[in-house]
Amino acid sequence: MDTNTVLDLMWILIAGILVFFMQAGFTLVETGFTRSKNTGNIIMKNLMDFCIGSIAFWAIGYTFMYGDSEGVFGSFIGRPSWFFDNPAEMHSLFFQTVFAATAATIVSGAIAERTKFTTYLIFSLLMTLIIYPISGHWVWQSGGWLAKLGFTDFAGSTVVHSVGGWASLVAAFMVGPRLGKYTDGKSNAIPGHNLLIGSLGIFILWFGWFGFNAGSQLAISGDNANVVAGIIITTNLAAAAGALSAMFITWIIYGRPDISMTLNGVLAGLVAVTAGCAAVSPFGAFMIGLIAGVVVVFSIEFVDKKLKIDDPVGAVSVHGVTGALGTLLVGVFATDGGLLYGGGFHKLGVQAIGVISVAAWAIGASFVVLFILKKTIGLRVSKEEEVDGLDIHEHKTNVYN
Amino acid sequence: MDTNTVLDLMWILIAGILVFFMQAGFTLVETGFTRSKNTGNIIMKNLMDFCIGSIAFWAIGYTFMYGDSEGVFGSFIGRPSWFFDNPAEMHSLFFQTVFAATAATIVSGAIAERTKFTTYLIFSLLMTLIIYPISGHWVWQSGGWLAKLGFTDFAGSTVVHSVGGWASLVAAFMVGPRLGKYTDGKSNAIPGHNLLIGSLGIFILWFGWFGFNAGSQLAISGDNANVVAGIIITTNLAAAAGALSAMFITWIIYGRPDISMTLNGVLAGLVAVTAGCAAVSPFGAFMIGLIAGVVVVFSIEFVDKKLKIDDPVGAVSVHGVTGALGTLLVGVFATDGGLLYGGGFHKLGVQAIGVISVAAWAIGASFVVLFILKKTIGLRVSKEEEVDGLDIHEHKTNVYN
Amino acid sequence: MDTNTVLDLMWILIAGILVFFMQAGFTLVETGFTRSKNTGNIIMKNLMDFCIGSIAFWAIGYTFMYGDSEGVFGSFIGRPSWFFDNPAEMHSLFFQTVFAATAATIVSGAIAERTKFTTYLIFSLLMTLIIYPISGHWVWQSGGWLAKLGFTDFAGSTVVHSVGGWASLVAAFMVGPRLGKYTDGKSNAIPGHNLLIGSLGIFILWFGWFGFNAGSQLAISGDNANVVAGIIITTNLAAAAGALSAMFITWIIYGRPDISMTLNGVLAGLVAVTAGCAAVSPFGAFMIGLIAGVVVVFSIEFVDKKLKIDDPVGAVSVHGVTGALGTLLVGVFATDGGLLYGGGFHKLGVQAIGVISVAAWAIGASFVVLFILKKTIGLRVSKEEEVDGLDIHEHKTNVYN
Amino acid sequence: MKKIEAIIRKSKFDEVKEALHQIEVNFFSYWDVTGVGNEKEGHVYRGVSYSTSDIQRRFLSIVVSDPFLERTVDAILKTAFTGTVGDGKVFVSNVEEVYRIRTKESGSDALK
Amino acid sequence: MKKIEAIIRKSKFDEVKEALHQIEVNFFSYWDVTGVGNEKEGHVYRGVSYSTSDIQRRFLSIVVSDPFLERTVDAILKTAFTGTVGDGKVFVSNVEEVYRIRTKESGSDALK
Amino acid sequence: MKKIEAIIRKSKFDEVKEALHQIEVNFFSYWDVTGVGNEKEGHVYRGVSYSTSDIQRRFLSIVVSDPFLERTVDAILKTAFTGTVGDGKVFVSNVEEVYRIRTKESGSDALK
Ligand SMILES: Nc1ncnc2c1ncn2[C@@H]1O[C@H](COP(=O)(O)OP(=O)(O)O)[C@@H](O)[C@H]1O
Ligand SMILES: Nc1ncnc2c1ncn2[C@@H]1O[C@H](COP(=O)(O)OP(=O)(O)O)[C@@H](O)[C@H]1O
Ligand SMILES: Nc1ncnc2c1ncn2[C@@H]1O[C@H](COP(=O)(O)OP(=O)(O)O)[C@@H](O)[C@H]1O
Repeated sequence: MDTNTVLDLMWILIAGILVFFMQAGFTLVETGFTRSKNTGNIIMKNLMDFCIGSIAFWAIGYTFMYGDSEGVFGSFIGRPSWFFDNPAEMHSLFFQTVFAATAATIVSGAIAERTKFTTYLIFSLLMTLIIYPISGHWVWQSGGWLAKLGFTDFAGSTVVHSVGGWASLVAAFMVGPRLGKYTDGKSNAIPGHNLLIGSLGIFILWFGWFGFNAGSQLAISGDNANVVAGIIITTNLAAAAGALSAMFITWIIYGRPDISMTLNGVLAGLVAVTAGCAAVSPFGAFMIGLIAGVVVVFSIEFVDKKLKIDDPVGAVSVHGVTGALGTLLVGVFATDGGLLYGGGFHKLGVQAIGVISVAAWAIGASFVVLFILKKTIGLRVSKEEEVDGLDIHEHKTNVYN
Repeated sequence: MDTNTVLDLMWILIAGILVFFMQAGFTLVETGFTRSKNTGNIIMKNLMDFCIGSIAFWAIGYTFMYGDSEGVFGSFIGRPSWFFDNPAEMHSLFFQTVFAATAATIVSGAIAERTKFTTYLIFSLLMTLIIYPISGHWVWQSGGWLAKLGFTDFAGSTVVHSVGGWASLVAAFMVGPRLGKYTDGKSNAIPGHNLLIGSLGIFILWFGWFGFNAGSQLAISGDNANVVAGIIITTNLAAAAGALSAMFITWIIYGRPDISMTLNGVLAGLVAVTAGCAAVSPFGAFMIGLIAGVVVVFSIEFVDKKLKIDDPVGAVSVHGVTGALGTLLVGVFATDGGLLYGGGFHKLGVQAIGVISVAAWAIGASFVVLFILKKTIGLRVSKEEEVDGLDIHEHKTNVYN
Repeated sequence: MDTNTVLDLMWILIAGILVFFMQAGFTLVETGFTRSKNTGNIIMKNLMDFCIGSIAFWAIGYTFMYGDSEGVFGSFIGRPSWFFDNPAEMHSLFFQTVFAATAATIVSGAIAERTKFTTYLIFSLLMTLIIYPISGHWVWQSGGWLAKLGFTDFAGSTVVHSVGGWASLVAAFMVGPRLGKYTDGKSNAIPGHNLLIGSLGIFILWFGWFGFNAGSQLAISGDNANVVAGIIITTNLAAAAGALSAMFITWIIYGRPDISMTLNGVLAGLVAVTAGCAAVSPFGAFMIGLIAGVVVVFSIEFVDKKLKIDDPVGAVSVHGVTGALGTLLVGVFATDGGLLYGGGFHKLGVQAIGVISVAAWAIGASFVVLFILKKTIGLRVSKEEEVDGLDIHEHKTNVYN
Repeated sequence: MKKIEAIIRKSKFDEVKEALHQIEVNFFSYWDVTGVGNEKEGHVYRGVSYSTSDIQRRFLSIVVSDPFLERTVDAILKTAFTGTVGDGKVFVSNVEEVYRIRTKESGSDALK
Repeated sequence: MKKIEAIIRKSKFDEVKEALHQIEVNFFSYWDVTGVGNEKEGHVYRGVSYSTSDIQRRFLSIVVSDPFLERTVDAILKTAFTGTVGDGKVFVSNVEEVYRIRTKESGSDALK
Repeated sequence: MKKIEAIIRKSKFDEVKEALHQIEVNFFSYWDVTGVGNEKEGHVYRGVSYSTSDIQRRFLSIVVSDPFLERTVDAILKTAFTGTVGDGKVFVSNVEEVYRIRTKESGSDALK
C-alpha cells in the first residue's frame, strides 16, 4: 500500500476511534440530564445500542448503505451482503459503524426515563439495520438519488443527526411525556441529577466531533491535509459560537446564563456545522454556530411548551432542528455556490429537498416501527416502574449506593 | 528516518497514548465498583502503580523484558541495563511501559478495600520490575522460549491480562475477603457506590483498547495498514459481542439484564480477543466475544461462590480467565492454523503450554512476593480501618464532601 | 503537499485535539477541588473561557502573537490582522488556540467560588486577546526579543503556564480569600467536594499533555519522530516523578500520603518538564519531576499560609512556580548547554531573564486589567451569593439534584 | 402543638405533598431515609441475588397546631396508601414550643 | 431534658455553630433536609422558569438538659436570623431519657 | 409508645441492626447525619492539618411499644459500644399515636 493510502487510512481509524468515544459523551449527557433513579437504564441503553449497532451494521447494515447501487432500487438502497469482511475496507466499516451508532443513540435521550428496555433495543437494532442505512445510501453512496442531485451533507448533519433527531421526535411523541412533566397543560421542569457529568459528556462529544467532521474527509494525504485542518477550525468555531449565543440568549430571556442550555448550544453549533464544515469559511462557521445557538434555545422551548413533547435532553432540537438548519445553511454560507457567495438559490433548494426527504423517511419509518412495537410489546413501562425508577425494576440495581 | 518508519513510530506513540488513558478507565471501574469510603485509596493505588511502574520499567524492567536473549538464561530473561535511554527506541519504551502498568494495575481491583497501601506499592513495584517483564520476555522477545515455540499472544491476553489476573487470584486469596463478604459460608453482595463512574471507566477502557490491540502491530506502513484496520474491527466486535452475551445470559439466569455484569462482558470480550485480534476474522472475533461474555459471568460466580475468593471488580475472571480463554481460542479461530480452519490441534497445544506456563510463573512469583510481604509488613489493614474506610485512616481525607 | 508536510500537519492536529481535551481536565480538577454549590459556575467559566478564547484568538489574538515582527515594535508584538483565514495555516491556528485557552483557564481555578461571572469573562477575553499573545510573541515568534536572546521554552512552561500562574496570583490576591478561609490569621481547610472527579481530571490532563509537549515539536517527519518519542518519555517520567516525590514528601511531613497534593504533584511534574521536554534526557526529566513535586508542596503551603492568598486549586504554585522552576531547570539539565552538562551559567542566565520578564508582564498586565475591572463592575460576588453558592444566584440552578 | 412524622414511599411523595397543600399545610421538612420493615426488595449484584429490607423512603416532619392534627394525618393516610406491604407509618408526638426565627413569634402563631 | 430541633438556612450554619460553642453546647447532630415553607426560590431549567418552595435547609437536633434550654434557643434565634422569609423554625419537645453509649450514663449526666 | 433515637458510629451499624433483629425489632428507619461532640477526627487537606468534631454518624429512629423499650435500648447500648470517645447517644421520648398507612391500624397494633 502506498504511503498516501496509509496516511488516509490511519487518519480514518484515528478519527473513528474519536467518534467511538462520543458514545461515552452521549451516555454522560443523557444520564446527567435525567434523574438518578434511571441512570442504570440509560447506561445500558447507550452501551447496548452501540453493541447491537456494531454487530447489526457489520452483519448487513453496512451493505444496505454502501452496497452497490444496482438496477431500479439502486438509488434507494445498496445491495446487501452478509457479514462484511473485505480486508481492504475494514477501516471504512469501522468509521461507518461508529456513525451509525451515533444516529441510533440520539433517540435514547429523547425517550429516557419511561421507555421499555426491550422495546428500545429492538428499535435501536432497526435504526442501525435499516432506517439509518437507507437514507444514508441516498446521500453518501455516490449512486444514491440525493447524491446524484448534488445534495451536500459533508459529515452528516442530516444523514446522522437529523435522522436521529426526527426519529427522536416521533419516539418522544409516541411514548408520551414522563409522569408529572405536564400538569394542567403546563410544562414542569424535571431537573437532571448531575450537570457536571453532563458537561463532561459535552466536552467528550466536542473532542470526538473533531474525528466526526475531520475524519469525514476520508483522507488526509496531499492537499486533503489543509482541508482537514480547515474542518477542525470550522468545527471548533461553530461549537464556540453556539455556546456563546445560547448563553447570551438565555441571559437575555431568563435573566441568567443558563448552564444546560449553554451546553446544548455547544452541541447545536457542532451539529449545525457538520454538514458544511468543509464548505464554509471560518467566518461562515462562526455565523452558523451563532445562529444554531439561538435557534436551539427557542426550539427546545417550542418543543417543550408548544408541542408539549417531552424530550429530556433536547435531542429533537439539538440533532433534528439544528441538523436540518445546518444543512440548509450550507446553501447560504458555502463559499462555492452559497447564497451569500453569489451562488443563488439553487444550492439552497437542493439542500431543502434533501432535508425534507430524509426527514420524511426518518419520521415515516420510525413511526411504522414504533407503531408496531406499541401494538405488540408496548413502548412504555408501567406507572409504578416509572415512579420508582427503571433501575430497580428493569435491572434490580441501584447505580448509586 | 524514512516515511514508513515515521508512520510506524507515530502510530505506536498514538496507540501508547490511548493505552495510557486506560489507567483512568481502570481507576473509574475500580472506584465505581467499590464503596465510597475507600475511593481515595483506590485513586492513589491506581495513580501510584502507574507512576512507580513508569519509573521502574524505565529504570530496568524494560531491559529485563526486551534486553538481549544471551547465553543460558537468554530464553528466560533479557540482559538488563539501567535507565534505558536509547533515543531510537523511546517510542518502544513508552508503548511497553503503558502495557506493564496495565498488568500491574489489574491487581489493585482484586484486593481493593482491605489492603495496606505500602504493601500494595511494593507489590506493584515488583510486578513491573520483575514478574511482568520475565514472562513477557518469554513471549514477546524473539529469543524467549515461548516465542521460539510458536506461541501466539498478539497483544497480550496472556502476557498482560492473564499475568495480572493470576496475580490477582493469588493476592485476593492471600489478603482474604472483605469483612462481611461471607457470612455463614454465604456470599453477600457489597454493591459498588457509583456504577455510572464505573461505566465511564468501561468506555474509556474500550477507547484505549483500540490503541492496545491495534498498536501492538507495531507498524502501520504498507500492508500493515489493513491489518491494523482489521484489528480495530475484531476488537470492536468482540467487545460488543461480549456485552451482548453477558447481558442475555444474566437476563436468563437472574431474570434481569444485569448492569455490572454487562460492563464486565465488554471487558471480557476485549481481553479475550486481545491474543488473536490480528489472527482471527471478524466472525471469529464475534464468536470469541460471545463465548467470553458467557464465560465471564459464570467465572465471576464461581470465584465468588465456590472458591469464595473476594474479588470486588472481577479481575480474576475478566483478566485471568478470559485472558487464558482468549489465548486458547486463537488455536481454534486463527484463520491460519486454527482448529476450525483445518489447522488441527497443534496450535491449540502450543497455546495451552503458553497459557499454563505463564500462569504458573505469575501465580508462583506473586505467591512468593506476597508471602514475604505478609510475614514482614503484613497485607491487610486493621479491622477498624477497614470498617471505617481506608480513606480516613490511610489518607486522613474524605473524597466526597 | 508532500508526505512529510502531511505527516507534520496531521501530528499537529492530533496533538491539538488532545490539548483541547485538557479543557475537560481543567474543569474536572477545578470542580472537584471546590464545593458543590459552585460547580455550575465553574463549568460555565471553563467552558466559556475556551469558547471566548477560541473566537478571540482567531479574531485577532493569533496575529498579535504570530504576526510579522516588523519595525520598532516587532520584537514585542506581532502585526495584527482580523479573522485569520489563511487556509494553509489552519492547523497552526488550531494548535495555538488550544494553547491560548489553556493559559486563560488556569486563572479560573485560582479565583473560584467568589468571582463575578461577567468579570471573569472579560478578564478571560483579555487574556487570550492581549496578555498571552504578547509575551507569547516574545518567545515563540522568531522575531520576538526573548527568542532572539536564545531563551528556551519548548512547549510553554513559561509562555503558557507561568503566564497563567502569575495572572492567577494577581487575581487571587485582588479578589481576596473565600469567606471563612482565614480566621484569626489562621488558614482553614475548605475541602473539595469530589476528589474522584478531580483525579479523573488529572488523568485527562496527563493524557492531553502528551499532545501539549510532543505536539510542540510541530513536526514528526524524518528525524523529528525520535525527538517526539523522546518528549513523550520525558513528559511521562516527569509526571510520574512529580507524583512520587509529592506523595513521599507529604507522607513525611503530614504522616500520610496526601491525595490532593499527590494529584498536584503530577501537574507539577508536567508543568516543569514542559519547557525542557525536548532538551533534557529521560534522567533529567525524572529529576525535574522529582524537584517539582517537592517544590509544589511547599509552594502551596507558602502561598496558603504565609502569603495568605487563597488559591483553591493551587494554580499559582502548580503553574506559576513550577512553570518558572521548570524553565530555569532547562539551564541546569539541558543536555546541550545545561549547567550539569558543562554549559556553564550562560543558559541559566538567559532562562532567568525570560522567566522574570514574562512574569513581570503577566503580573503587570493582569493587575491593570483587574484594577480597572475592580473599579468598574467589581471583582467579587456579594457575601450572600458566596455563602449560598454561585450556582443558585448566578445561574438559578443546582448542578446536583 | 403536635409533630407528625411520616415515613412514606418516595413514589408517593408528590401526591402527599399535593394533599397537604390542599388542606393548607404548607410548611414541612423532608429528607430521605432508609427504612427497615416488612417489605423486601429484590436486588441482583454481580451474580448475588439478595433481597433487602433496606429500602429508600422519604421522611416528612410536620409540626402543626392541634386543630390541624387530624386532617393532616388523614390526608397522609389517604394519599400515601397503595395497599401493599411497605406503605409506611405515621407517628404523632407532642411539641412543647415552637419559634419562628424570622419574627420570634412562638406557639401556634409561629405555625401560621 | 429537652430536644431542640432547629431548621435553618444552610448559609447560617457556621454562625449558629459558633454561637452554640460559645454557650458551651458542644453536642449536637445535623443533616440536610428539604424545607417547604413560605420562601420561594427562583429556578430556570431548560427554558422552564419555576419557583419552588422546596429549599435546601439544615436540620439541627440538640438534646439539652433543662437549664440549658433557654440559652440554646436564644442563641439559635439570634444567629440564624436574617429577617427575610425563610429563616426557619425552632421546635422544643420533651425527652424522657438519655443514655451515653460509651459510659452507660443516663439522664443529664449523659449530656455533660 | 416510645421513640428511641440512637446516634451511633457508622461502623457499628451492622452489629446494631443484627442485635435489633435478634430481639425482633424489625422496624426502623435510619439516615446519615453529621455529629458534633467530644470526639475529634484528624484530617489533612492540601497542607492544612485540622481536626474536626464534625464526624459522620448514623441516626436510627425506632418507635416501639412500651414493653419493647428496655430491651431495645439495652441492645443498642451493648452493640454500639466501643469504649472510646464518640460512641454516641440514645434518646427516648414519648409518642402519642402511631398509624400504619397500609392498614390504617393505630396504636401498638401498628407496630406489630
Ligand atoms: N417502628 C418503626 N420505627 C421507625 N420506622 C418505622 C417503624 N416501622 C416502620 N417504619 C418505617 O416504615 C417503613 C415501611 O414499613 P413496612 O413494615 O415495610 O410496611 P408496612 O408498614 O406496610 O407493614 C419502613 O421501611 C420503615 O422506614
Ligand atoms: N411546621 C413545620 N414543620 C416542619 N418544618 C417547618 C415547619 N414550618 C417551617 N418549617 C421549615 O422551616 C423552613 C422555613 O420556613 P418558611 O415558612 O419558609 O419561612 P419563615 O419561617 O421565615 O416564615 C421551611 O423551609 C421548612 O423547612
Ligand atoms: N446532646 C446531643 N444532641 C444531639 N446529638 C448528640 C448529643 N450529644 C451527642 N450527640 C451525638 O453523638 C455523637 C457522639 O458523641 P460524642 O460526644 O462525640 O461522644 P461520647 O458520647 O462518647 O462522649 C456526636 O457526634 C453527636 O452526633
